Parts: sequence; C-alpha cells; structure tokens
Amino acid sequence: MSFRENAKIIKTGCLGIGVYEIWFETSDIAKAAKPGQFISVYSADGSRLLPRPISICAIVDNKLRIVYRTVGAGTKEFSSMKEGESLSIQGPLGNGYDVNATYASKDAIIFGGGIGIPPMLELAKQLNCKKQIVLGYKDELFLNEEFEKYGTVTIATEDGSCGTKGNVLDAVKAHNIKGDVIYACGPMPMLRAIKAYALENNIECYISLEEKMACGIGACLACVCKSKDIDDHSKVHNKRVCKEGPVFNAKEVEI
Amino acid sequence: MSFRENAKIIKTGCLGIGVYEIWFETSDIAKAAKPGQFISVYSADGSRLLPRPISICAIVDNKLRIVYRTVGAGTKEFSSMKEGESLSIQGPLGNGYDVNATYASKDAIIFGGGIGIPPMLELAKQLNCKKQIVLGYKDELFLNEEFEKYGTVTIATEDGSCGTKGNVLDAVKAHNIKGDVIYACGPMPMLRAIKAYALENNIECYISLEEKMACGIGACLACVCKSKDIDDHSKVHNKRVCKEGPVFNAKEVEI
Amino acid sequence: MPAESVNMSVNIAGVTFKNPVTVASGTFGSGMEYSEYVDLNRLGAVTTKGVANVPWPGNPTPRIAETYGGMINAIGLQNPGLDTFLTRDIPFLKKYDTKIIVNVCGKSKEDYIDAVEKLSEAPVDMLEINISCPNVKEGGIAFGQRAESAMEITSAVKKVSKKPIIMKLSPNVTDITEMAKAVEAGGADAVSLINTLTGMKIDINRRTFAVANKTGGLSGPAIKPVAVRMVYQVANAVNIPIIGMGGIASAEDALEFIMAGATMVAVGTANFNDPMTTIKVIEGIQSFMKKNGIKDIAEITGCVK
Amino acid sequence: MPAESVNMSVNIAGVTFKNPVTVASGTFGSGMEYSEYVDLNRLGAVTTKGVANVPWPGNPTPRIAETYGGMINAIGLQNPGLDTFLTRDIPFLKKYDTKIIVNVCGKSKEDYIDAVEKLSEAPVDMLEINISCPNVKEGGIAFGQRAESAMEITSAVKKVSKKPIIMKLSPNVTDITEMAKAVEAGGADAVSLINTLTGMKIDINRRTFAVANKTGGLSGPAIKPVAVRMVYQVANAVNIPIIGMGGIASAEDALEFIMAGATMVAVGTANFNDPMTTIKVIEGIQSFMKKNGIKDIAEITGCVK
Ligand SMILES: Cc1cc2nc3c(=O)[nH]c(=O)nc-3n(C[C@H](O)[C@H](O)[C@H](O)COP(=O)(O)OP(=O)(O)OC[C@H]3O[C@@H](n4cnc5c(N)ncnc54)[C@H](O)[C@@H]3O)c2cc1C
Ligand SMILES: Cc1cc2nc3c(=O)[nH]c(=O)nc-3n(C[C@H](O)[C@H](O)[C@H](O)COP(=O)(O)OP(=O)(O)OC[C@H]3O[C@@H](n4cnc5c(N)ncnc54)[C@H](O)[C@@H]3O)c2cc1C
Ligand SMILES: Cc1cc2nc3c(=O)[nH]c(=O)nc-3n(C[C@H](O)[C@H](O)[C@H](O)COP(=O)(O)O)c2cc1C
Ligand SMILES: Cc1cc2nc3c(=O)[nH]c(=O)nc-3n(C[C@H](O)[C@H](O)[C@H](O)COP(=O)(O)O)c2cc1C
Ligand code: FES
Ligand code: FES
Repeated sequence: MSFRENAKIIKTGCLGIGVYEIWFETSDIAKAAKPGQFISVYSADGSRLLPRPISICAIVDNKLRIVYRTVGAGTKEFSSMKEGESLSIQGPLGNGYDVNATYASKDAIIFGGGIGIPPMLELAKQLNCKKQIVLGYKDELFLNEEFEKYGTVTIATEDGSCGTKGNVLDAVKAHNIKGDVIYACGPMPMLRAIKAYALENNIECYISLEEKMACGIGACLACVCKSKDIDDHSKVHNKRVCKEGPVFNAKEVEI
Repeated sequence: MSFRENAKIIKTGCLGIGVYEIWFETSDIAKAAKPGQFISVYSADGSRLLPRPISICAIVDNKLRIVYRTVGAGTKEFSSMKEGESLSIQGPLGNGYDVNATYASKDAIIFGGGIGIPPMLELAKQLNCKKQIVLGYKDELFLNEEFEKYGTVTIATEDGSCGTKGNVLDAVKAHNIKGDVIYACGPMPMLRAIKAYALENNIECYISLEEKMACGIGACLACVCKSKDIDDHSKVHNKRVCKEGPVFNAKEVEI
Repeated sequence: MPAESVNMSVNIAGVTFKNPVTVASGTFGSGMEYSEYVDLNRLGAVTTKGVANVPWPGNPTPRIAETYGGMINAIGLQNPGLDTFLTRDIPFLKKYDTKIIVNVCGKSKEDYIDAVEKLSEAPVDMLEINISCPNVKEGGIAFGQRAESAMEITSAVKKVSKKPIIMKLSPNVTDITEMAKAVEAGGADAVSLINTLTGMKIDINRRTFAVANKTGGLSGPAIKPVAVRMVYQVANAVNIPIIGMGGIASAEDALEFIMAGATMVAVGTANFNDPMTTIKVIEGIQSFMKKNGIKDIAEITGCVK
Repeated sequence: MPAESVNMSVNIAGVTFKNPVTVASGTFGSGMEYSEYVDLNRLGAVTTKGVANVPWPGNPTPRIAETYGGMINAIGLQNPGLDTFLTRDIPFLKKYDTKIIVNVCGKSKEDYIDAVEKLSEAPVDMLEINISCPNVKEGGIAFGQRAESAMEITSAVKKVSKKPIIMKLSPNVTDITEMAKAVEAGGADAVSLINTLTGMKIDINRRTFAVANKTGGLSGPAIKPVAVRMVYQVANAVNIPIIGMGGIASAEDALEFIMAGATMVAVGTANFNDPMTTIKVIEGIQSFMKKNGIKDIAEITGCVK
C-alpha cells in the first residue's frame, strides 16, 4: 500500500557540498516503509511535472528522512525548502530489502557508493546480523559516522583523502572483508563490479537500480531494466525498476 | 526609464474579500513612478510566463504599493506571498497621468470603479486642485477612507449598501457633482458612460484602459486599443495600452 | 459516490459512459497500479495501454525525459501481448463498474486485424486503434500520417470488429481534418485525439539524445492548445464523436475540450503528476455544471463555435 | 563586453555575426523598447517584427492568451509598413554594432516581391521571409504548408533580392524536411524554424475563444521539444544553415538547438518573461564553451547525430 501526502518538513540540513537532508512528518508513508524503498517527491513549480524518486534513508515512527544530492532544478528546489513548509510526496514505492528473508541473517557486506549511500543506512539499522559496511566516496564524506553504530565501517575514496584510495572493492581487498550476502547501491560501474565479484565468489547479492521514472508506481513502463528471464508481469525481458525493483537479486538483471 | 527588479515585499494585507495589497521596497522603480503608471508582476511558477500588469496605488520614497483583486492563478500566487519574500517586477510602465499639465489645475472629478480604484489614490494625492472623488463598488468597500484626506468622497454601490444605489454617474447626479476635468479608471461599461457624459458636458476626460499584455513595454503589439486617428507609432488606428496608455484622452480612443 | 443532480453520462456508438472522463492509453496501465489511489468505479471508462497480438519488448532506456510543462516518451509500446492481457487485465477490470476501452497497436495491417479479431469476443466495450504512435519503426504513426492508409486500416479493422472502433489520430500532420474525414469514411465510430507531438530533447552535457530512441512523443499541459485546436477543427469537420485529450490536468482543461466539441475526454500525463487527477476532473466538471445551471453535459458539448 | 577567449562568431551566407544569438521576429519590435534593458551591441543580430509593403492593422483584441509554459498570439502582423520602417526603425538600429535581419510578410507573391525589392537597397543584412504566420487569412501559413508554394515564393523573392534570404518555416506540417528541401531548391540561403504551432484556448466562463481570432500561434518553452526535433531533422536533410528557435529561454536551451544543428538561435517569447534573456543566453553559451574547452562554437554545431 502506498500513499500520496502533502508532507510537512520538520527538519532540513546540509551534510556536505551539494548533499542535503529533509525529514518529513507523514500520516501513513513512514509507517508503511521498508529500507530500500523510495518516495516520489513532486516539485511545487508547475513547469516540472514528473516526480523525483528519492530513497528512504531513515524511518523513525511517522517520520521519514531523505538524503539527496542537488543535480538539477528539482533537487535544487527541494534544497531551498525550509522547516514548516510542505512537499507533495508519494510512497513508499518499490520492493525494498526483505530484512526477514532467510538470507538476511547471514553475514552481510553492505556497499554504498556516493549518493547510493543513503538507503543503506536504514537497511544497516534493520538488518539483524554481522555487518561489514563499505562506503565509497569521491572525496568528501557524509553519513559515514551514522553507520558506525550498526557495523564495522570501511571507507574508500577516489582521491585517497580518507580510507583506501580507490573504490569499494579495493577496500574489500585491502581489508580482506568477507561476507555471505551482499547489499549494494551506487553508480552503475560499481554495481557491475560488485555483481561480478559476487558471482565469482558465489555470494548472494542484492543491488538497487536507478532509471528515469514517470509514474513511479508501475503503470507507464518508463523505468524498465533488462531481466535475465522473461518477466512475469511484462512477458518480455523487462522488469520495472519502480515496481519489481529498485532492489533486484543481481542474478536476475542484466546490467 | 523603467527597470526590472527582484523587489522585496515589506508589507502585505487583505483589504476586503479577495482584495489584497503588497508594499514593495524598490531600488529604482518607485523613484521613477507616476500615478496612473503600472508595474508588471511576474509569477515565480514557471508554468506562468506572462507578466500581470498591476497599477501603482501609492508611491512613498522608494516604496511602492499595489492593490489587486485575486482573479486567477497569478494573483492568487501573489496573495500567498509574505513579508520578506521577493517578487520580480518591472516598471514603471505606461504613460500615467500628467499632474503638471495645464488641465491638471482645473477642478477635477476622479472616478474609480471596483478594482480600477487603486490607481486613483496616488493620483488624488498628487493632484493639486479641487477634487471630487466618486468611487463605485459592487458591495464591499475598500480604500475609500484613504481617499478622504485628498478630497470629497462620494460612494455608489450596486446593491445600495452604502451611498447612492447604482453606478458612479448615478452618484454624480444624486449629489450634483461638477468639475472641469475627469479622470477615470474602472470597468469598460463605466468608462463608456463616463466618456459619453464628458462629451455631452464638454469636459476634458482621461481614462485608463486595460488589455491583455505580453511584453508590457510596447514591443509585441498585443495590447492595442482602437484610436480615432492614425497613431504616430503604428501608422494604423491602433494605440498600445502599455506604451501610449494606459491613460488616454477619452476623445482619442474608440471604446 | 455522491448523488448526481446533473447528468454527466454520455453515449458513444451505443455505449453509455457514466461520465465523460477516461484515461489516455499508456498512462494508466490497465488500472491496477492506480487502483490504490483511484476508485476505478468512478471513471467513465478505463482505456488500457496499447496491446498487440504478441508481446513487444519496447524501446531501450532512457525511455522518457521531462520537458517544460510536459514530457517526452518513447516507451515503444512494450506490452505483454493479448493472451496475457485477456486473461489477467480484463478480468481485473471486469470487477469494476466502468467501461473498458482497449487500445490496440500493430506493426502491419495484419497485426491490427489479428488483434481486433481476438478482442471481438472479449468482454470489452470499445477498441481504440492507435495509428499514431511516433515511437515504433514500423506501423504506428506511418499509418496515421497519410489519409489513404488511415482509411485503409479503419475499414480493415471495421470489417472484422464486433466492437465499436475509435481511431486515434496523430497531431503530426498538416491538416487534422483530412485525417479525421478519412477515418470517418473508413467507418470509424469515433475518433480520439491527440496522440503525442513528435519531440526531441538533447542532453547537452552528455552530447546525446535524452531518450534512447532519439525522438519521442511530447505530452502534458504544454501541448493542450494544439489539442484543443485540433478537437475544434475535427468537431467541425466530421459527424462522429470525439474523445479529446492532450494536457488535461483539471476540470477547466477538460471543459475546454468539451466546449470545443469533445464528447469524452481523457487524462494522460497528469496522472503521473497526481494519481487522483481523474477524480478531481470528474468532480470539477460536476460542480461547474451545478454552478452554471447545466443539467446535461450535452448542453455544452461543442458550444463554442 | 568581456574579452572573449572563445570564438562565438558564426557566418551565414557571407554575413558574419559576432555571436549566434538573435531575437525571434515579433517578440522584440525593432529593438527600441528593449534597448532600455539590453545593450543591443551585444546581440549577434536584431531580427525585426514582420513588416509589409504597406501598413497592416492586425487582428482584433484580445490578441494573446497565456497557456501552460507558453502563450498563444494572434497579433495578425500589425505593422507600420515599409516606408515608416525604413525611415524610423532602420536608422535607429544602424546606431548599434549588430546585424539587422528584416522579417517580411505579405498576403500575395506580389506583396513579398514588392517588399523585398524595397528592402534591397536598404542598409540591412538579411531578409527573413515569413511564410508561416498562422494568424492572417491570406498568405502567411498558406504558403508555408505546401512545398510547391514555398518553393515558388522562395525563387520569386530570390530573383529580386540583393540580400541573402532566410525562409521561415511553419511547424504545422506532416514533414518539415520536405518544406526545407523545397525552399533550398528554391534558392534559400538559410532556413529559420520554427514559427508557432497553431493552437486554441477556450475561456470556459465566457464560453468563447480566449483570442479574438479563435486560433493563434503557440510559442514559448512548451514547444521547445518540437522545435529541437525539427531543427535536427532539417539539419540532416538540407545543406543550408539553420536559425533555430522555439522556446529558448536559457543557454542550455540554445545549446540544444546548436547541438541539433542550428548555426544561429533566436530568443522569442522568453523576452516577455525576462527582457535580459538574450544576454543571459550569450553569456551562458560562452561559459559553457569555456568550461568544456570548446574554442569555436562550430565544434558543437550539429554534434549530436
Ligand atoms: C529508485 C531511485 C532512488 C533514488 N534515490 C536517491 C537518493 O536517495 N538520493 C539522491 O540524491 N538521488 C536519488 N536518486 C536520483 C534522483 O532521483 C535524481 O537525482 C533526481 O531525480 C534529479 O532531479 P533534478 O530535478 O534535480 O535533476 P534533473 O536532471 O533536472 O531532472 C530531470 C528529470 O530526470 C530525472 N532524473 C535525473 N536524474 C535521475 C536519476 N539518477 N534517476 C532517476 N531519475 C533521474 C528527474 O527525476 C527528472 O524527471 C534516486 C533515483 C532512483 C530511480
Ligand atoms: C494597465 C493595467 C493595470 C491593472 N491594474 C490592476 C490593479 O491595480 N489591480 C488589479 O487587481 N488588477 C489590475 N489589472 C488587472 C490585472 O492585470 C489582472 O487581474 C491580472 O493580470 C490577472 O492575473 P491572474 O493570473 O490572476 O488571472 P488569469 O485570468 O489566470 O490570467 C491569465 C492571463 O490573462 C491576463 N489577464 C487576466 N485579466 C486581465 C486583465 N483584466 N487585464 C490584463 N490582463 C489580464 C493575465 O495577466 C495573464 O496573462 C490591471 C490591468 C492592466 C492592463
Ligand atoms: C508514457 C506514455 C505512454 C503512452 N502510450 C500510449 C499507447 O500505448 N497507446 C496510445 O494510443 N497512446 C499512448 N500514449 C499517448 C496518450 O494516450 C495521449 O494521447 C497523449 O499522451 C496526450 O495526452 P496527455 O497530454 O494527457 O498525456 C502514451 C503517452 C504517454 C505519456
Ligand atoms: C507575439 C509574437 C509575435 C510574432 N510575430 C512574428 C512575426 O511578425 N513574424 C514571424 O516570422 N514570426 C513571428 N512570431 C513567431 C516567433 O518569431 C517565433 O518563431 C516563435 O514565437 C517561436 O519562438 P519562441 O517560442 O521563442 O517565441 C511571433 C511570435 C510571437 C509570440
Ligand atoms: S516509472 Fe512508470 S513503470 Fe516505473
Ligand atoms: S504588451 Fe506588448 S505592446 Fe503592449
């Protein structure tokens, strides 16, 4: 079940250069939300009609947190909003991570890359197992300290300014990090590398994909990704990121 | 000379059902403004591109006041703005009234009808002569008390709830109001009747016209009215309300 | 549902719709996903996403791009094929008290005929033939930009169809009335317009097209004035009813189409911005009618001449 | 004006423009009114409002209506006639260091020829022939919707013109490349596109048309995707340079047109929203070039294939 709400902003903040957070007070959305799901955020400016999909970063009672990077006009608009104002949001959308699945009790490696890091925070909080958390940044860190209470955090930065110089897999190698199930969200090259790594090492692997969206609820077929098998809903090799995803078993999608 | 500014709102208010005021602090516009001129007010919502022309109701140092009725989405947006916020405005635009002309020392009748009343306030303030002020309303009054310091105020209301029941000319008859020059702003039927009255009584008459505008500065030829003679600029029987007007000698325009 | 003191029902080719509001094909799926937000019983009809005789994979991604006051799409008519559609989507819709308009796509005349034949025995109310999709290489718009081929497809599907046929017209033509007259001559029971305007967006940073298909169909409020104009022109050129669409996001928008001559209207892209748009449009038309003393929607259909 | 480290100048038919930015005819008058806000010396060219051999009164009011992300206009080519234009507007523009493109309208082939002949000796740089105005009964769009008449008018004006000729195309056609090829065959030195899309708005409360002329031309950001698509198609169909327009309001918009194949671009409706748009576009293109190491604007003209 998902909902459309005009949600009150109860807190905003800036977490780094171009990285912002908003806390919403919701009637129903937060209560229904799972880690890995997302919300559609709508612009108040009539020239921008499509929703901006943003992952849920934290769920606390009826409160929802998003952390996002300013990319274009939509996210810039959101970053100018203030406490007390409202935004139209819809959700929770997508499948999210299943923290009650059998595999979810295995030793986990949680990978987050760049602006793919925020959704992993609520996942790390809700997973009830041994957690290795590997976060990859370009340079400036954000959210990393908040992960520490949920597991062992390892950092990789492209410029080497903190942790391992390189990407998250470089950090895995450098620290000999091991696990039996992988959860990952981040840029496509990172996801491809992680998928390959998981296959090689025969580790179960769940990844979160992105695609441009129009409806965000599975009706328009804008946001498909290629699936290995014929999908049950589409009857072709396409799965909807907004509905069957954004979280996929890495084996079932071609990336 | 006119200017484009992002002007700070220093005061807002509601003067009656659906009638609002905004006071702007301007860099240059107020200093250059004359009564009868207008400003273009731009929407912050990207779906509305054209300016809303609104008359200048008061000029005090570098401050400008507008009084407007909420009609559609644009004026509704303005009415939701708060002190401290800004709006993009351009002006002063149009010719305005010439308070230094020879005729401007004659005994004046100032007519304002409905939302045509606001521009007459600054005119009443600046005219240095004997002033009869006749204000016509549907029912609810606004601004009328502010006129009292500038002349004798007579009220007409359509529903008879205040003053003469009927229109402004009914009030003129009822109170035997006389003058040698007329200034008028209001709905078209009122202006037509006043023009006829002025011709009959051989009184000089200046009226303020309205038309849909795109540029507001005389370039696009959207806002023309029919002129009696071939206009000097257009070389046809058209005058631009935004440039040659909005104030016209009633004799030179066909209404 | 509130008791209606005004008559909003309309009739097209013998089918009675409880109100003149449906959805634009492709923007509402088969209603399943939207049924979380909208009571489908409230709608005059559900118009389903284009379906073909066999499954189609559609175009590569990105399939859409936002534009000023609208969007471009090049979904490429991905669909699960009629077999799945008939056993999954139609039974779902039959649970609701609303009419069903099935939008049909094809790559050749034979495809259309095959699909229409298969649909002839299905419990659906009308078929809408999409000869105006700009996003597929074969078929689609190619049929919708030449009067002769539009007429030909129309008579071909009419010959095999047991359901009334709506022909969906492309706005990417010099003279829309010529196309409307052609499908009327071919036997169409109604026309729907407009499909999308062919458009393009360039991603200047990546120096490539914003949608993988290069061009896509422009829809949304941005195109409404073109749609209203075409509905008006067609209303004055043919005698068959019109389902009007293109940028409808409010009751005021819908009333523009109705006054221009549309018997029914469809809400498309606006569903993406607000899934409750259809209901707002229905309620808004109703209160406009009440406020203005209009007893039957027919009083204002085509009232602006 | 800041020293430019990048080369923004472009050449069309032997005329060199200091940068690729002009204004769309009819949205800027002859520049007089805008010169209060814009230093006309900064512009690549000023394109003037359509002018005819004799004064035209234009259409009744209301002549415009706002639409979602755009506007409809039916000015009807009001203009003071060439005599006044040549003695008032041209001398005004000659005071500035910018090129002058004169937009010419007519109701018949003879009108166009007459106007072009009168302009041949005038100190202007290029003529833009408007065969695409949807708002006048005779002439205008009628010439711009059929390839043969477009070609005919082109060769007729080319025969008498001593200035390079730009033919301005209408987007209200099934196939824009056919029109572009026709005017190229007729001898056009360049094409400009797009003129407005024919649109309509209905005032549902007054139950009549929002503009007195019933239909008008839709312009503004709303139509940009259609314009970019057509520029791209034409760039791949003809060998003459293109002046692109339709909804340009920012440097990013302008760069879309340039990458799609436009040598020059024009800012139209956006001037109404912000009179400084042209300058912002020029400065924005310049900084995009600097940021991306583009030395000459020609490097990116038509770079998206
Ligand atoms: C499931 C999902 C979860 C996401 N979670 C987050 C998050 O937690 N934090 C965060 O910063 N970003 C997240 N994104 C990316 C975010 O949606 C885009 O950055 C955002 O839409 C950009 O909007 P804009 O108006 O600023 O940019 P513009 O580029 O101006 O947007 C133009 C259009 O493109 C779409 N768009 C642009 N980039 C993307 C993208 N990467 N993915 C999908 N649509 C895009 C926009 O929604 C809009 O329709 C997520 C995307 C998806 C699909
Ligand atoms: C010279 C001049 C001075 C004016 N002064 C005042 C004033 O002091 N107070 C006041 O309340 N109103 C004034 N008006 C009218 C005011 O411009 C309109 O009420 C306003 O533009 C409506 O905008 P909207 O978005 O609320 O309405 P909408 O109807 O949604 O506007 C749609 C479009 O129509 C235009 N429009 C609508 N009504 C008018 C109108 N009457 N005249 C011109 N354009 C219109 C809008 O500008 C916009 O482009 C003046 C008009 C003119 C021409
Ligand atoms: C994402 C999307 C998918 C569409 N798919 C179809 C389709 O399958 N069949 C069809 O006839 N029209 C399709 N259309 C066109 C719409 O039905 C409608 O004609 C058009 O979008 C204009 O209406 P709107 O502006 O309200 O969206 C689609 C439009 C969109 C935006
Ligand atoms: C008010 C107005 C007047 C116009 N007058 C003319 C004209 O005289 N001649 C012409 O060729 N085009 C005319 N046009 C069309 C523009 O030059 C341009 O082609 C069109 O508006 C698309 O560009 P835009 O979206 O940037 O405005 C006019 C457009 C507008 C809005
Ligand atoms: S965004 Fe519409 S199906 Fe995913
Ligand atoms: S509004 Fe453009 S000339 Fe008056």
